[in-house]
Amino acid sequence: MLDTTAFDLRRYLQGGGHSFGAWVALVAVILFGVLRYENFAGAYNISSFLNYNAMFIVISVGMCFVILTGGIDLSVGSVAAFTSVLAAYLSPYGLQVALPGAVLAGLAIGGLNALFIVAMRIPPFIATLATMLGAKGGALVISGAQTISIDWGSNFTKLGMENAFGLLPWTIVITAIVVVALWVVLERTSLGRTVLAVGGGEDASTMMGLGVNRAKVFVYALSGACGGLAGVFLASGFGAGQPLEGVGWELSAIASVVVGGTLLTGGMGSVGATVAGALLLGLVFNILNFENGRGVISLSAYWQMVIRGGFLFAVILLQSQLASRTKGATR
Amino acid sequence: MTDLIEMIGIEKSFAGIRALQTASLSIRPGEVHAIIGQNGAGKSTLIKILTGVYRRDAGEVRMNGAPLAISTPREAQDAGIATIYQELSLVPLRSVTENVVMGYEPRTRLGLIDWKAAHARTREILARFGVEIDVTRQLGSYSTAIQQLVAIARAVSLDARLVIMDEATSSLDDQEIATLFSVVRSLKAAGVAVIYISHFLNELYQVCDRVTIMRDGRSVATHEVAQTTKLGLVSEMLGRDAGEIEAAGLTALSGGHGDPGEVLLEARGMRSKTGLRDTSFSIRKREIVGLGGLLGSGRTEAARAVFGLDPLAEGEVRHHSGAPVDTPAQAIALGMGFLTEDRKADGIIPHMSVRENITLALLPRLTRMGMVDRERERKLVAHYIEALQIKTSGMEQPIRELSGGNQQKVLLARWLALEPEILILDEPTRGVDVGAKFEIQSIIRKQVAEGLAVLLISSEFEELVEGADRIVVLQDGRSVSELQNPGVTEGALINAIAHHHERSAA
Amino acid sequence: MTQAIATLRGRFDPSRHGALLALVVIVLFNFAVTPNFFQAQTLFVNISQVATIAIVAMGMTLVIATGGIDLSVGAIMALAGALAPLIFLSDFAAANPALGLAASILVPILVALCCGVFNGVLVSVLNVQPIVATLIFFISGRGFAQVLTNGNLQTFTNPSFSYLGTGRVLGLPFQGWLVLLIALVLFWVVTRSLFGRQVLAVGGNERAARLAGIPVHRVKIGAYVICAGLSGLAGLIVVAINSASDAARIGNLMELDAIAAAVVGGTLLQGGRAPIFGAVLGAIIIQLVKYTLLANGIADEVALIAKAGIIIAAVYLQQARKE
Amino acid sequence: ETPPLEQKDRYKVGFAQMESNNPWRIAETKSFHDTAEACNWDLIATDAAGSAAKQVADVDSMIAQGIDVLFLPPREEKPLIPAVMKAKAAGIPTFLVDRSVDPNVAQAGEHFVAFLGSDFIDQGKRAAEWLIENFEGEKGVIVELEGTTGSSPANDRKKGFDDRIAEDGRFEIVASQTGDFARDLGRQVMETLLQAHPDVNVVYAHNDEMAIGAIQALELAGRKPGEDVTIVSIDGTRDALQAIIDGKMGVTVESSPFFGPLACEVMNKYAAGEEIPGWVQVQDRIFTIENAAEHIDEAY
Ligand SMILES: Nc1ncnc2c1ncn2[C@@H]1O[C@H](COP(=O)(O)OP(=O)(O)OP(=O)(O)O)[C@@H](O)[C@H]1O
Ligand SMILES: Nc1ncnc2c1ncn2[C@@H]1O[C@H](COP(=O)(O)OP(=O)(O)OP(=O)(O)O)[C@@H](O)[C@H]1O
Ligand SMILES: [Mg+2]
Ligand SMILES: [Mg+2]
Repeated sequence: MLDTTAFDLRRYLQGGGHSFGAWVALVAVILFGVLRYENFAGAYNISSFLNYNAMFIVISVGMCFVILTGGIDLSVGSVAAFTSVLAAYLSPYGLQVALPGAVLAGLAIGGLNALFIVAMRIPPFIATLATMLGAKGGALVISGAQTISIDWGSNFTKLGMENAFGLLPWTIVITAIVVVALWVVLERTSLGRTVLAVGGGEDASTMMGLGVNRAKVFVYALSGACGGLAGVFLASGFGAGQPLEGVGWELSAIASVVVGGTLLTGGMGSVGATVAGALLLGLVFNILNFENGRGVISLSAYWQMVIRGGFLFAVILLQSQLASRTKGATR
Repeated sequence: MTDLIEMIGIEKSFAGIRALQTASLSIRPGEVHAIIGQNGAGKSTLIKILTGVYRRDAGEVRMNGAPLAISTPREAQDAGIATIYQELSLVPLRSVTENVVMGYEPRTRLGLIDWKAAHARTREILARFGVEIDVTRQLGSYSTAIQQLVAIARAVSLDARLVIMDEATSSLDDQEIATLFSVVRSLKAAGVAVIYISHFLNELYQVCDRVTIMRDGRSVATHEVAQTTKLGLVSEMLGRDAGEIEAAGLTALSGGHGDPGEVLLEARGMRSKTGLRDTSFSIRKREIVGLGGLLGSGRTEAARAVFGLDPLAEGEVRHHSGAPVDTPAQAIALGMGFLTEDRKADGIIPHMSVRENITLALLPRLTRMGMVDRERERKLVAHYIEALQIKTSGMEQPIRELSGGNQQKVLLARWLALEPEILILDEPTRGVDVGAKFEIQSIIRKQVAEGLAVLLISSEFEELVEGADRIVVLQDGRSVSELQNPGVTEGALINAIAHHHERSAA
Repeated sequence: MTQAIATLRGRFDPSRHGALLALVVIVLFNFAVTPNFFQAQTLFVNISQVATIAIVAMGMTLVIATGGIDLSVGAIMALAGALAPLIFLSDFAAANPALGLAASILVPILVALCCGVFNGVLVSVLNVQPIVATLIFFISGRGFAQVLTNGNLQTFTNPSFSYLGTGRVLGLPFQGWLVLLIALVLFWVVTRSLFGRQVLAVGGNERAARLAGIPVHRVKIGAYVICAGLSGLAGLIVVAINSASDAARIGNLMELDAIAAAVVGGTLLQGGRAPIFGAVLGAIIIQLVKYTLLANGIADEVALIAKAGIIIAAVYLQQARKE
Repeated sequence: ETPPLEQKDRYKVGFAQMESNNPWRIAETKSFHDTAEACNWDLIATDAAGSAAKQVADVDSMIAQGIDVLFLPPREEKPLIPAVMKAKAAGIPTFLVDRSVDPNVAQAGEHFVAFLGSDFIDQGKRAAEWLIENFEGEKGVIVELEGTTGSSPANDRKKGFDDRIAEDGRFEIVASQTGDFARDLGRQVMETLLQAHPDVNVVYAHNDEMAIGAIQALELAGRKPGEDVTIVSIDGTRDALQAIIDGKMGVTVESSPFFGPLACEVMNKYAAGEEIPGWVQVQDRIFTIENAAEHIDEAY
């Protein structure tokens, strides 16, 4: 019998999934980058890398919750685009208005998803596909199909372009807080455990008397809100409300979640490993840029796509190898 | 004294098919109340209406005399009704602890889940059932029996006024059933009422106070258990004359013990990751070989290995043809069949019709040039529905709509239709009513007489002792002894299991 | 014949009524509102445009029926579409036109089939979750196609190849007949053949299917291979209509259209059902929505919102009928 | 006040391309690669796959690698401002290529050295002017095929054309829909619009790819592009010039992707301390039946 009170690193990192592979690959890729490229581990690269990837980490974590219930949310990218436009419009009133405004808008779209899925029983894939189209259309309509300038005079730009306490960008600090909070929710609250149970067996969860619908509403609303936060990061860090952004973000979020070892069918997975997955996928771009900069071989954009696919393949293989060796330990 | 629960004139139809008509039930506080009835009589449906899984079409439910409005299982739990459903309703991907405490987790002062306390509580509750396992592991990694015990543990820990057990003992062995009964008695002593649904009539006499008999969606009678006879109950259940039933007898596996033929399959020194350490046995033509043992002794694992489902680390399975058995497809091609113990996970294809479920394994043989011969398929299916008396609205009804026992019959038909040489039956009569059990057993016996070889796994010692020609006793993944019929008694079997158990424990 | 119709009717899936209803509503709306809707040319335009979505959606339906999903269809279309002109524009094809033409159809489809094998092996043997397994090709497949063509647009004039996209048989576009043929064959496969039954069983309960001796790996690979092959064919059709192949664009966002068509047509995403004609119906609905919005001059951004609403409505209708 | 550039033998040059999904962009990237050799550049080329945010991140990774000069075709006017600002903060002179950034926030000579390129609005306007001059019918019924919804070339080319054409009473734009700058979509949209508006006799496409798609749609519907329908477009690709020679297309306004040599020249001047105008204008030619045959060999 295992002593569960002892600190078991592997189990801790896995959080109950098959997520060890993501951490192994992450460490390997970082080592590769540090050893191969000058300036890779420089402060500028680290902070700009994290600043850009904060958006993806946030939506990936939201996506993780959705996937844990066995659902999927294709609308996150469009939600981010929509809320970035909204945030840009609100930016003259300052961060204190624009941030909550955009997050609430994301929450509302997430709520709409929940309505379709829970009340109208539309499959998540289709419901969120529709909101993906709808939010994109909405973003174009309210922006008049233009990018919307933010107010450079207000404190709104501080979020995406300045460092907290002169150390790390504010986006990273906020992301870290969100990740830790959601980790606590998943691991230590009844709601979080219900999310996992719903993914593990919806009927069974109903019969166990768990709040299945509540959990579903929660995850879609959460994912929407995360999309909203990503939209704020986008507007504030990239200077404008951008109705055309967010294309394909849902797939990279899904990939991050899965690379993090979460089962797409739900019921098992971890927040921490999802972050690892998101970082890992982001690092591929970063490394490709550095590789091009070394000038030995110049990779065309097409080869880069091939390499990214191949990399995903490698991580997935590693994942499945490790998964077959570590038998799922949970709480 | 007012009844704790009163259900009057309950009606329920599914897509036009009547499941319940004028069913009623009354439960007194602190009594153990049995519900019995044939497969498909409506027992589970009645329970699910009480606990809010289904909505009733008509009728009335009262609790302590007041009308009870429950529309979700959660509300039932909040009203003090804890239920163990027939189809296990747990989350196999999550840990044992979570499955026990989910929804009622102990909290720290910060309002967060206190996992240490949760694990401790779970261990303590399970200890009452004699189960000592790693509660942090996934529930799904444990056997059906353990899962069933976990479900019971959860229900019992909910502080309910009424605990409902829908065929909760179907995968338990005698020892665990005894433990369960002591828990039931202590619940009763604490004033908790228990609804107990089971096809094992013997059990009723051990713990139940009253019994309600259901037939074709109706409650036909309620008696004090002490005033009934087993025969009387059966005749009311089946709606047939008692004398007629007496003449036929109740267990049909016995008989036979004839002259077995040549060895068809031999397992030698099997060892596997799944828990087999050194298991050997052989199966001969015209013979039923029983596998006996306690839960976790490796019976299911032995069957899986023989059928080519789990790879062997050591040892071998030798089919008389000399061909290897590495995959189920090969096993089936060699004339083997395997009726699994977990009907929901390993057996039925829920969306598919009864017809498609029956011919699933046989299909390649019904196919000519890639095309299924539907004429033959229908004839065959009609034959088996008739022969096994499967209660269905037609061969196109989706199997998920059938009652548990009838699903079991469909799965048996799936394998019988193959006209196999060797049939592995893992708990073949689990959840099957007395009448159907009799039918199933006699079908098996008949097939054996015609040359079929059977490997029988059953937690019901009676079935094993009366049915098997030979019983191989397993202990911790090892075959430790073999008992030869005729001459085996339940006592002798228990002795053999216990004897070795003590020796290995020492 | 009457028997065939009877079985068709018997097979008629009640959950498809929602989709049919949606179709009728859209057609009636068009009669009332869209200028020149009631014209043969409208029919031709729609048939030629719906063909690729319908073909891919049918393959997708099979994959979904096994409990999977295939995001790589668009990338496979691009790959096949990029290969074909490479072949018939080569020196070899210049020397042997007939052989070159045959090769330019067969080789791309063969390559597509190989992609399907890759997807299928990943999903079944290596047990990778379908969305991610096919995401690999989704990302890199188009890259391969662009590497092959160096990113260049390939334009050509080759009437016999273009027949795939522009030919007419009995006055109707060739690819429309192709859709009908494929639908009939797949319908037969799903309802009558061993393979079809096995696909549904694997999607319905994989563990049980394996225990019943069904070669689960082979069945899954088969479904992905068929889907990939059909995607390859769709890629060829796109190239043939345009007399040009642009690896960056062929089949863009096709995966979403195909999945939406399959689901609108009554496929359950959790597997176990494969309404082939439903998928065609779903594709037609999606095409008509597109047509209606365009022909009535609805701005792109508003059209997106309208499309969202229509998808929700169509699936909801179908859902409501099923209860 | 832009950061100075010291004169060196070799420069580490960053080129942050926005996307590689159309022939024009591919030709532009190729032009930079071809120039690198001649101009003594160590070129770092990235590809943002159509995302403005990724383009900023790409610029970031170039800054981290310590480039000397940045050439940036900003995908969007406003979202790329942070990239310009960051490069300036890192002491890297930036040249914008083919599109510019929001002049209200960032100015040439202040935040970036110069903008090299033409004017999308002007391109649309010139297409309109050609049409006004050369249209012979009584009434011009126009279908407009727009580029990617919300993208700046689509917005500008629409504005330039629509404003100018409105001044002539003969013309009416009966439908304007997006074809996403792609041939296949251009064809599908044209097929549909042709059904709804059979009286169309002018097609204005925001790029040549869509124009070619429209020609195919017209031919499939039995119409005669060039005769009963006049096609006007922008870019100057090889296929478009061929169509002009074949008489199927009226005009295409050049929008040259070959920025490499110009970039090299301007950069060297800047390093030498010469004054660079804020807008290094590129002279776009206009291709018609008169000159298409001469230029088809230079086209991409
Ligand atoms: N969801 C459903 N849809 C359609 N029919 C159903 C459904 N659930 C139950 N039935 C039908 O209702 C009848 C009663 O089923 P029920 O499960 O209550 O029987 P039971 O007495 O519990 O049988 P068993 O002893 O086999 O468990 C059966 O005929 C069954 O086919
Ligand atoms: N009472 C128990 N205490 C601890 N572990 C158990 C107990 N019962 C079963 N297990 C575990 O469950 C695993 C699976 O055994 P399983 O019950 O499937 O074997 P079996 O002999 O086929 O029993 P059955 O068919 O009656 O369920 C065993 O390897 C064992 O580790
Ligand atoms: Mg029951
Ligand atoms: Mg067992």
